[in-house]
Amino acid sequence: MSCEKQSPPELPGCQEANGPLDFQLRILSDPRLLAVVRCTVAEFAAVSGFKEDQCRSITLAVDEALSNIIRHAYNNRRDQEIEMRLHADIGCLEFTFVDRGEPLDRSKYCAQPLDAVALGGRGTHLIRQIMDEVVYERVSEGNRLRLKKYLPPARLTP
Amino acid sequence: MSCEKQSPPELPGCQEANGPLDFQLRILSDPRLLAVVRCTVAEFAAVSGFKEDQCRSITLAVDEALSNIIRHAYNNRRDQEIEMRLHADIGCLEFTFVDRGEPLDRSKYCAQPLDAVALGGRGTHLIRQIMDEVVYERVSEGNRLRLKKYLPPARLTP
Amino acid sequence: MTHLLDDKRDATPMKISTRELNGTTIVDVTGEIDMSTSPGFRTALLESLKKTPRLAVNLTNVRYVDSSGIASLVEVLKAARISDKRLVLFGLNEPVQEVLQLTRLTKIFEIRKTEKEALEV
Amino acid sequence: MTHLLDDKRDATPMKISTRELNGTTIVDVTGEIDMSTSPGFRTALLESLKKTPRLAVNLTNVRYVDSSGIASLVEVLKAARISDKRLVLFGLNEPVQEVLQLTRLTKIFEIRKTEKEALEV
Ligand SMILES: Nc1ncnc2c1ncn2[C@@H]1O[C@H](COP(=O)(O)OP(=O)(O)O)[C@@H](O)[C@H]1O
Ligand SMILES: Nc1ncnc2c1ncn2[C@@H]1O[C@H](COP(=O)(O)OP(=O)(O)O)[C@@H](O)[C@H]1O
Repeated sequence: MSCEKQSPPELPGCQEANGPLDFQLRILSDPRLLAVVRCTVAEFAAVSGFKEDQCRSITLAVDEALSNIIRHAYNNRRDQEIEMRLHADIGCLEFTFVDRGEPLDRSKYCAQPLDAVALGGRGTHLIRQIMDEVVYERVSEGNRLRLKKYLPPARLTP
Repeated sequence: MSCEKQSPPELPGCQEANGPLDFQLRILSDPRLLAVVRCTVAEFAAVSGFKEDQCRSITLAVDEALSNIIRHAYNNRRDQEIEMRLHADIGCLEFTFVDRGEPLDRSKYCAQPLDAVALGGRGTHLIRQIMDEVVYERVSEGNRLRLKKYLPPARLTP
Repeated sequence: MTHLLDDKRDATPMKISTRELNGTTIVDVTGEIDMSTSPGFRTALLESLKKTPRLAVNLTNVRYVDSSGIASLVEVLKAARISDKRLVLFGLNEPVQEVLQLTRLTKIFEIRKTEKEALEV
Repeated sequence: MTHLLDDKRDATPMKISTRELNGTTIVDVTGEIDMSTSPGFRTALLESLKKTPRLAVNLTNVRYVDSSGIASLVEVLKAARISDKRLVLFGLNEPVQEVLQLTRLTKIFEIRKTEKEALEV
């Protein structure tokens, strides 16, 4: 709780609550769930201290990442498993996605220039523009994507 | 997508999309995550066809159930694991919670009458009033709570 | 505004501030009242009540309240009755009204629509 | 309104309807445009475009659009150019504007604030 103190003396009741936050999801690659994940991510980012416009763009990046997994790693199959981890620590949000589908062809990542006439190729650009770190890895379980976003320094000190 | 057809001829593009929906969560018993779970549940219920006021009360019931697990099963410890499953099938939503804490003392479930002066005892009443089925079970992993809510029949046929 | 990952903020966004008007203390509450914020809500109301004969709680911007928030309100009502003070709630939107109805408490509290009505003696 | 678990509804809530005004077809879109709803969005716009010389897309009630929705709009713009028709977008709120900015498409589309402006020739 953040207490705005407009009237002296100070209002009591600002609960101490800190430490990392962790939220794990396991969903099927069903596009109908994207809207649910967006709500989860937007609120997780808000609870972690990000402002509304930042929550919005972070949510967009996560949605693009998930859509790409469904579309490209799983070729639009709706019954494949995706694991997600939302993690917040001092000043930083991290999202991890694990799938068991096709790996990323690195030559295609942000390969298409942002261009008025192209019909696709914008998802990876959006992810890269919004997030501070974007790491695609091949791990034993399959493909892992990690996205990191740092809280702007101005907001670290209230 | 639901296409409202205000102008003939019919607009195309109503995608076929059906079948059950499934969403699994694993969180720590940290009350800061309640707000995130509420967003997830509200949108999951909306995507499953429940109306706004129903989504709101379903979300309240889930929040009360989770709060009770944190407060009573885990005695307010914040570092214990809770698993949740959100499941939607034709006309029905089901929420399953698994914890490894203290089991429910059945003599306390809805034991306190709804009474103006009582300081507690309302959570289980709210859950029972809102949900159609409430089942507390002892399973090998610990305690399992299942909540079911049926979609009002009027909404099954558009 | 502080944020969650500092050490002075509880996760669910809730803000409380107080004002004085014609001998009534008005507490403006914003956000969601649940298990993580209701302890702060409760303490703020009880502290304000100590210093005023009339407490009006503005719930216009409260978009969620659960049974722990309701329990806090009941506790403040009890404290008000014991000390012969007055507690008024106003600006209840639908989610808040629904919870009060489900817990059968709509008639226990003095509830007003607007701040103006809440300030009438 | 149908619901998701029927067989004729796609999950993310999106609604589309069309109107005619002074020779312009106005498509009113409500909801979120993402991977699950953009195919319907795309088809509805392309079908409407076939039957009109001027298409105006009302995005006032679109609270979310991702790259698949943007791709649909680009496709409709291309189709309009090929057939020498006009496409106007109006009522863009912040989330929609932001995505167009991030994808550097704000100058490609004919964008108007209000419906009135969108209808001006
Ligand atoms: N998660 C992923 N798994 C496999 N391939 C991917 C993934 N994400 C992106 N790609 C590849 O990168 C390309 C560019 O992606 P993107 O910029 O999102 O545009 P689009 O999805 O419209 O093609 C995709 O066409 C695909 O080949
Ligand atoms: N998940 C649970 N695990 C263990 N005990 C529980 C659980 N949920 C409820 N209880 C018991 O039921 C009682 C009534 O719960 P409730 O009606 O929510 O009121 P309150 O939480 O205010 O006591 C609790 O005091 C507790 O003893």
